[in-house]
Amino acid sequence: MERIQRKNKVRDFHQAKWNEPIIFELHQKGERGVDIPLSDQAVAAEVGNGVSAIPEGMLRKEKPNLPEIGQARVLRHYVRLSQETLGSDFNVEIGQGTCTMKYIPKINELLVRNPKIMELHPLQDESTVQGMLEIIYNLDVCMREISGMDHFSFQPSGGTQALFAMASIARKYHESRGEAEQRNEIITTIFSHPSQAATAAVKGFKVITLHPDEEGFPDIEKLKAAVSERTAGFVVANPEDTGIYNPRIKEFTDIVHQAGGLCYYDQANANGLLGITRAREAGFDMCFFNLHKTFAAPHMCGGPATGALGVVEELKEFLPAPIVEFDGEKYYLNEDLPQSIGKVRAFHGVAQTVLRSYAWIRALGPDGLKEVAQTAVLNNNYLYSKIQKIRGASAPYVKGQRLEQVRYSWEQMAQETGVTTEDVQRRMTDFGLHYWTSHHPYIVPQPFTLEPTESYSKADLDEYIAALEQISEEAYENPEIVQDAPYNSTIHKLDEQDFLDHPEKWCITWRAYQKKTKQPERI
Amino acid sequence: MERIQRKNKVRDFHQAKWNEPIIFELHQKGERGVDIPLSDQAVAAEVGNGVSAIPEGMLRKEKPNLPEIGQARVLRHYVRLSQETLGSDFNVEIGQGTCTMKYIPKINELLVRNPKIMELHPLQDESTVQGMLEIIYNLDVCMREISGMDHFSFQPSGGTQALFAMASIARKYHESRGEAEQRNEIITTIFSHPSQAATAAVKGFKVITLHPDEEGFPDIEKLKAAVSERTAGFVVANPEDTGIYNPRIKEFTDIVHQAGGLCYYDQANANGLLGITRAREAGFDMCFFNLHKTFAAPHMCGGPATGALGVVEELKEFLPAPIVEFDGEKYYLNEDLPQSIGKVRAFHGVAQTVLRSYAWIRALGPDGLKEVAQTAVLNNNYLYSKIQKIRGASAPYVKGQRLEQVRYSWEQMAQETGVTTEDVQRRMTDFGLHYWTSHHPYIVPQPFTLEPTESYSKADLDEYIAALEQISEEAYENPEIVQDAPYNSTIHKLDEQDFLDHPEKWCITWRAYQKKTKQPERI
Amino acid sequence: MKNKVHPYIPNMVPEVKEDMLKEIGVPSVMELYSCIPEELHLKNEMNIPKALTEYELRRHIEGLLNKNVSADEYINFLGAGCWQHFVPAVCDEVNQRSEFLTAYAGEPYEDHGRYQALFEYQSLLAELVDMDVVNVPTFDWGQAAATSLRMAARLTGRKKILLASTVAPERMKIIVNYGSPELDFDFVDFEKDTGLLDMKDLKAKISDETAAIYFENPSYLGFIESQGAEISEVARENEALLVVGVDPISLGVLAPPSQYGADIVCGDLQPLGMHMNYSGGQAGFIATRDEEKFINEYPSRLFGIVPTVKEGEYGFGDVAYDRTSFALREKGKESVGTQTALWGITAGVYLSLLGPNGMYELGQAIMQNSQYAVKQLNKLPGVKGSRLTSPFFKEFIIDFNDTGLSVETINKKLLDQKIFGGKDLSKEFPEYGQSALYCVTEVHTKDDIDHLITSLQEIVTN
Amino acid sequence: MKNKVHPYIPNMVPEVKEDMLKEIGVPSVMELYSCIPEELHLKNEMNIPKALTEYELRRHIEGLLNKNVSADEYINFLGAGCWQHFVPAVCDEVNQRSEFLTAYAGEPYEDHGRYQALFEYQSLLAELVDMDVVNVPTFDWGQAAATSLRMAARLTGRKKILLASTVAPERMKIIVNYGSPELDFDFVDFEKDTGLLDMKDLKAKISDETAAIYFENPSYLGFIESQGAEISEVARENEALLVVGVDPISLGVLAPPSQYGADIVCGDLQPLGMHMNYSGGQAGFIATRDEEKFINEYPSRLFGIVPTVKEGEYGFGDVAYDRTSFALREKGKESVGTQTALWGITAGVYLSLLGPNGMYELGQAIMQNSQYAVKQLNKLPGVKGSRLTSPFFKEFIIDFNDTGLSVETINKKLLDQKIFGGKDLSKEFPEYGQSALYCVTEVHTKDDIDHLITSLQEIVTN
Ligand SMILES: Cc1ncc(COP(=O)(O)O)c(C=O)c1O
Ligand SMILES: Cc1ncc(COP(=O)(O)O)c(C=O)c1O
Repeated sequence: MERIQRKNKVRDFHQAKWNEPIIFELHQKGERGVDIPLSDQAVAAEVGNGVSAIPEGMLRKEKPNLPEIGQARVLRHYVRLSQETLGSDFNVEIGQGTCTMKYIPKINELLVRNPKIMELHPLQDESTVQGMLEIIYNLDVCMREISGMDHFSFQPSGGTQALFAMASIARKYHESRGEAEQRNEIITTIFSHPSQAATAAVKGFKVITLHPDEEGFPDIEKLKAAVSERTAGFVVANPEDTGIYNPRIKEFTDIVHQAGGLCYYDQANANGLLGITRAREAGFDMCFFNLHKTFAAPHMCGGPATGALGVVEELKEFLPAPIVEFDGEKYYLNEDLPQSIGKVRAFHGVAQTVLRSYAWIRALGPDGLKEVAQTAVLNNNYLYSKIQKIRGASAPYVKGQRLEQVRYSWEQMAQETGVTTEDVQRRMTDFGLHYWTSHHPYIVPQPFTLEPTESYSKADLDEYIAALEQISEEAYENPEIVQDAPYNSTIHKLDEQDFLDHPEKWCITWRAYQKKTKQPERI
Repeated sequence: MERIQRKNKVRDFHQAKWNEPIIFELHQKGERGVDIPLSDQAVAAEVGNGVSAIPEGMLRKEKPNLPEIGQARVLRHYVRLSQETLGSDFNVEIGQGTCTMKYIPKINELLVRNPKIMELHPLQDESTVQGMLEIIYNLDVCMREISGMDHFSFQPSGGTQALFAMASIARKYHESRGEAEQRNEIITTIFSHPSQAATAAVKGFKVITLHPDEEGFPDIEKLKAAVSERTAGFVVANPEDTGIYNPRIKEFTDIVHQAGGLCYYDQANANGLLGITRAREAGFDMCFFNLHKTFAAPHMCGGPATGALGVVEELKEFLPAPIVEFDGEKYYLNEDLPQSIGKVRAFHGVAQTVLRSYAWIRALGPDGLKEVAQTAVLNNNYLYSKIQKIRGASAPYVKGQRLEQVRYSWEQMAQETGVTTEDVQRRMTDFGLHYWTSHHPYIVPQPFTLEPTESYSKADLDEYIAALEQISEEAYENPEIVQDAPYNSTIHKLDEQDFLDHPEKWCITWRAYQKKTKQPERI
Repeated sequence: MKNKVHPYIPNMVPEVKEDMLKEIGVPSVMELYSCIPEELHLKNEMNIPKALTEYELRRHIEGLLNKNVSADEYINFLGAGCWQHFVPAVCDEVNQRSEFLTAYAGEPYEDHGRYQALFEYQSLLAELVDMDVVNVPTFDWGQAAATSLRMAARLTGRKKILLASTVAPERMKIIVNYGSPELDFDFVDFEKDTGLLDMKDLKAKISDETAAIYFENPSYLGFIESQGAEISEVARENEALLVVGVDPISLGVLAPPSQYGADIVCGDLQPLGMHMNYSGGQAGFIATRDEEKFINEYPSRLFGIVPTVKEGEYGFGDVAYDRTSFALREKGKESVGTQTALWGITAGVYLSLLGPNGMYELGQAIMQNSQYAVKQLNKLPGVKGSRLTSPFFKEFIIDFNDTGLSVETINKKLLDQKIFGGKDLSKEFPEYGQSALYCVTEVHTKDDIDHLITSLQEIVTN
Repeated sequence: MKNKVHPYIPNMVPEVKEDMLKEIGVPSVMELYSCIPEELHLKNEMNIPKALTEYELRRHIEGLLNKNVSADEYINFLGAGCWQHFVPAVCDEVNQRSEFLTAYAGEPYEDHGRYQALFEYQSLLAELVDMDVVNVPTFDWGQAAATSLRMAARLTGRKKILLASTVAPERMKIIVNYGSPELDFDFVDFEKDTGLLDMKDLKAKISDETAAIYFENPSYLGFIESQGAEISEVARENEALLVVGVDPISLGVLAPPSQYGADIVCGDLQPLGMHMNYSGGQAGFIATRDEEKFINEYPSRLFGIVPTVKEGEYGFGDVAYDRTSFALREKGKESVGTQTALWGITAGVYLSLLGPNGMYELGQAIMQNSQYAVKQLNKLPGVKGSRLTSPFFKEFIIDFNDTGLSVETINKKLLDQKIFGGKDLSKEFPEYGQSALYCVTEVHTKDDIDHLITSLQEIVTN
């Protein structure tokens, strides 16, 4: 036997490609995917056909134009589509900086499939959900330790909703002090997540966006200039998207407080900070954590999720109700929050996520959480060091000082070769890797943001780096390779033209596509 | 928007390709995949380190040379390998004739993941497993109806083991009549599964194999010539691998009975017969069904599985013990089978399979089971009709008369183009389809056996046919395309040389490979 | 065992750390934190229990969960915004596939499957609601309704919203919170005996400042609002938009709001294949006509189909991305982020499985079962099976006033019979006194309902 | 509803059937059955209950399962061939992946992943047992032992097998059934107080007709057979082969039999990541040296690594396929068919997760816990915590003779305490009277053991 030589630096990869039709094309009249439980014959005998009770005009005349497909074919379609989706279980998912893609422990998935959570109704008597309430309460207690806040609500079902809830609290808070009209500005920074600005605007605030100084730090002078008696609040991530930690953060929050504003902290991604530093000491009144980021709940193609919202004692009564409390004997739902903003989401939020994050914290313990942070920062700085050595790549702003992520730039490579960050993005998929550019606006030109988290080994990081190196080489030697990518992905380069931006061309549903391409609409 | 033209007759497919290293190559000293629960400190305080109790010479000196890998990486490795495996959930799995690949209902998988079966110990007190015993008993009762037999054992964990159990019963039966020495021959047919012959031989029988007549029917004259006072039994499938049903089967079993032999029926695959015709009426004393074939238990890469073994009343006492019985109040394990062959497998066999098949039967009911059979036969005959029209393909033997599968031949194509059935096999994977040649020996030259079962729609069958047509065209136009295939599979054509058949070259484990390629053995 | 490498953190291996620190050029990891001022460093260890191994964790969490009683152990008649329906096993199989479970925001290339599945979801739900555009799911019905109303306000340039007073109180809170301070809400009365919108009051309150009218159908109180066309007429006369919230599982038998004039339809996907999950199954949808002005007001992602450079390939991408807050921050339409995509995929699987006939049969079975329950309830002394006289879909108000018992008492006693009684309405709708909102669906067998009846019989006659 | 199309049978659609019949050229499906003689056609409908919908099925089956009490609800001390161990969630995730679940006998191309996973399983187990060849798994330990002994007989050309009398009685039945009539079995005595093989008896019984000696380590009765090297010596002197059965989970701490002279090692994979499944978790393995003569006697499939035509690709295929019954029918080595491949893959995942240190710690935790249990048991009046004086691994015989109670009585009372007591040995090993085989592993917490002790205390003192 001769040894099989494996010399590839990058992975010899091809993604599953099934070229599946659209589900409507699988229609065969008469097939059935599942039988539903019909009423007992005795029931039908009592009440007749049931639908005859529907008032005039409210009966659906034609059945919905859904496809009819046997069960096996439906399943086959969707499992094939699943293989065409690069879940983080499958790849070295460090190319989605700010999203804190980490290992999703399988034990947690097993736990949330327990019918004793899956089949709970949110209005069940408290006596029948003591276990669930205890889990929620326990997570609250852990979160308090991690943040220094005094109370948590798990109702917000994502970071954006948590930001919205915090903006709502800010408004309500100022309302309670009779300053609602006057305090109508929220200050944020350009390297903070777009939802900070967007949710403030939804809540009717004027948004003031601070740009960084030359080194990439939030500019304290600009903050000073921005605050006033109109300041309702200040919201910021720290580190911001750049990965740069603002060491003067306490001064920032002091300035805002002096101006009468509230400070709320976007800790969606707190992965580099667990056990290291907390919202409270930095002077924040509120913060939130994305359980689907830092706390290892899966991203699920984009939710359901949880933005765990913590506040200091003084703001407790503003939280969306109910919150879970413990009276020494039993856990209960406290609806009695006199200044509550009301609700942001139905009932209690996403209980599965709460369970998963609680399980994750218990699997790590206090030491483990700190190791998470430290290793995330170690991994990030290793990558940072390596990537700056790649031809055409750079990391703008101050040297060093990066915690858990870095915003990089291909500006030089783009200028020298014409290969853009979007080209690199497509090419990366040829190696089985995901790569995200960055949030808009592209203040850093040709940006990409990497965040390796604690979940990836050095070998994993090296594989990712090798792919970037190879692409840089290709860009300098034969840019078309990169520009025409991908080749090994499920599909080839989109032929976008204006199909996505022109009202006569976009097709957001199959029926719209059928109409616009002049096909019969009913299957 | 212009309509996207999809003209491919065959699927534009590529299988997932991850090019994963061997698991040992992922070793990083110090990493851990999982922490196991250590003993309580109080326990350790009581008993010390535990392993010091191991007697001299029995302590392992060096830890096993297993790799050390973090949990995420282990998972990633195996889920990637899973995507490189074409499970029947993913394809039109009709190319594995005789294996009865059918839809595996997801509800059944959900049911077997219930801890109330997963976490049962086989020796639990009967009072604590009444539900499990009832399921086993209920399946027994259904099987009796389907076969006409009187008792079933679910201990055999595969068709081969059921065949072995039946050979064991045949021996024990003749032993009980003092004829064990004399009756030492088992008669089978060449188109029956190899395990029929093989298990008879394991049980010490001489095997007599009948070849078919010109039309492909088992030859009754040959049977008459074969039976004698040495005949212990006759085992056969009907239909055999060819899909041809032997209409004179009752005459066959009569002949064997007259000679004093037992008749046992290989109904591994009874898919075309459910509710149509039964073992009892055809004169058999025993039969078995592969629950993992006809009764929709998944194949699991090749087991665990169940060969459900049924016997007529007179043979009950020979069954492997225990069997489940019902005393009108409770279910119990009957160990009292005085002539029992003993055991073929630990405890009670594979309980999950029993549950799955019971659930499947209950999901279909008597009408549904009959529809299964009829549709399987319809699908097969449709395929049969279509395939005979493909250039170079044929279906040897009598016209028509095929039930659930057909053995076809590419003899003509091979002669005319040099493209063999193995070439076709590899090429089929390029279209996301699996294709099996056939059991050895290749009595039908260049064989392939297709069995479409009831699970596949006409559209599915047409897709499979189109792929065969395309390959036939390629073979006639450009045979290398077929011969050098695959191209879209996870890997390319094996470079077998004699790597698999030469003792100095074969490597059955990584450590053997390391040795034979002169690498360090310990990681 | 401070230094044992954790299974989730491979690079805790000291030698590897060493190597990496060398590459970085710092002596220790804590050095990398030097940017954080000393006074902000947490001095104490967090007061969180020590790490558990996987097995210990499993026992711990299962021990907690075992303190719960689930709706498949007891018979559950709670609905009120979260409903127990049959979930086909294929739905769970698909949404538990680890590819879908762990994917996030990949591109049209490596996440082609996710894009296609969500495009198909949009397309399937579009058929159910009979509209041409559906968004990638949002948080839940309440938030979807709020966004629909904000869209209406932007579309009309008006700020006043008329809400039916029968809108679910919980959703009302979400709507008001999401709507304020931008929108002004006013509430339209309803007829106490039917639940139907008070058309007189509506006409009195609507004006040329009204952006939209919003009601729900089937309503929170279960009845079917039969005046859809008239309400729509009133809206049209005032150039206001009609926004209707709907339980999509009713649409196999009930007319979709688009067919009686709704401009925007919203609702919750939870019934379409999601387990209740103590409210973790909620997901909102919004549907409109395929008109540029509507599309431009969606805050959500909208996936569209496009060709690729290779003939025969379907590709997908974001339609009109530049309207979103991802593109424009506070200048985008409202906000977007992680929402409930996996439930959208699941709802697509559900609709693919049920098809037109399944949806019809399901609607029928629900109506038969719930009508049967009411009929039996009416036989109980002092119990009015349905307080409202209008036809209902799966929910209805049981009026216990004449039994002299409070809903609270009744529910406590039902619990002893392993029944979760309906939601106590006495706080939310005091006009109905001691009444409760019950939900009966296809999951209830005749035996289940009969058990409720017998138990109530016992309770009200003792 | 005879004609409703079943979700599992797409081609029940009448129009499709019609079309297909036309292609075939017959008027009806039953025509295709004309080859079956009329008298063999089943005349009556099968007496099987009518079809259930998925939801009804789920309630039916779950209703049945709810009559069971599982070993994670009670505390379980049963072992005796099926053992409760910690199963990492990743094992379940991998073996529930629908690709692995539904694959069967594909080729090295489309099933590359299956081949690689099984090759890796072989390789990982090879390290654990310290041998160079391991097969694709067979049915279970008993059958693997039987095959190992048949291999030994073919290798030596002899027919006599010497079995330790402590071999598990259940396995003995399998071995004897699989072995007869080809092999002759004889049984070697054991020392009653230690369980160890009676070397004198062994020497008396062995001869130049002996093909193999077989014993198990740790034995069925739990003790560690410490005379491995001596037994091996005796085998060698008589040119017989030594076959040893082993519980692989012990091999993190116990020496693998190859290291004390075993020629063939076999055992059960169930402890390595398989749930008990009422005995559905069993899977057998066989391991040998990499010698042609051994390989040629395996009936099982053996996957080997090979290059492909593309540089850098690993490929896999069947080694020496021509020895199998697939290739040669009755002339092949014994028989092969569907066995337990998925459990092989799972065991590979398990070993990859635990690694060398996990396997060591696991062995240690088991030994500590079981020693602790024995120590506490010894304190109970009339109870001998371990009847045997030899060291044991995870199982041990509790001797209740002096309590005056039967094991049956004790176990019934333990059941009231939510404990599954150990296996009653009074029938299988009457020499030990009222004794029971208990199993303690890493799944037992100190509390679990203490609960056993307290409960037994109660039982034996009342
Ligand atoms: C820093 C930061 N803030 C806010 C968000 C928004 O969170 P979500 O996507 O859950 O709405 C994210 C995630 O993208 C984030 O990284
Ligand atoms: C007709 C027939 N008999 C026997 C067998 C053997 O069954 P198993 O693979 O379960 O051992 C099979 C399956 O391959 C078969 O199709």
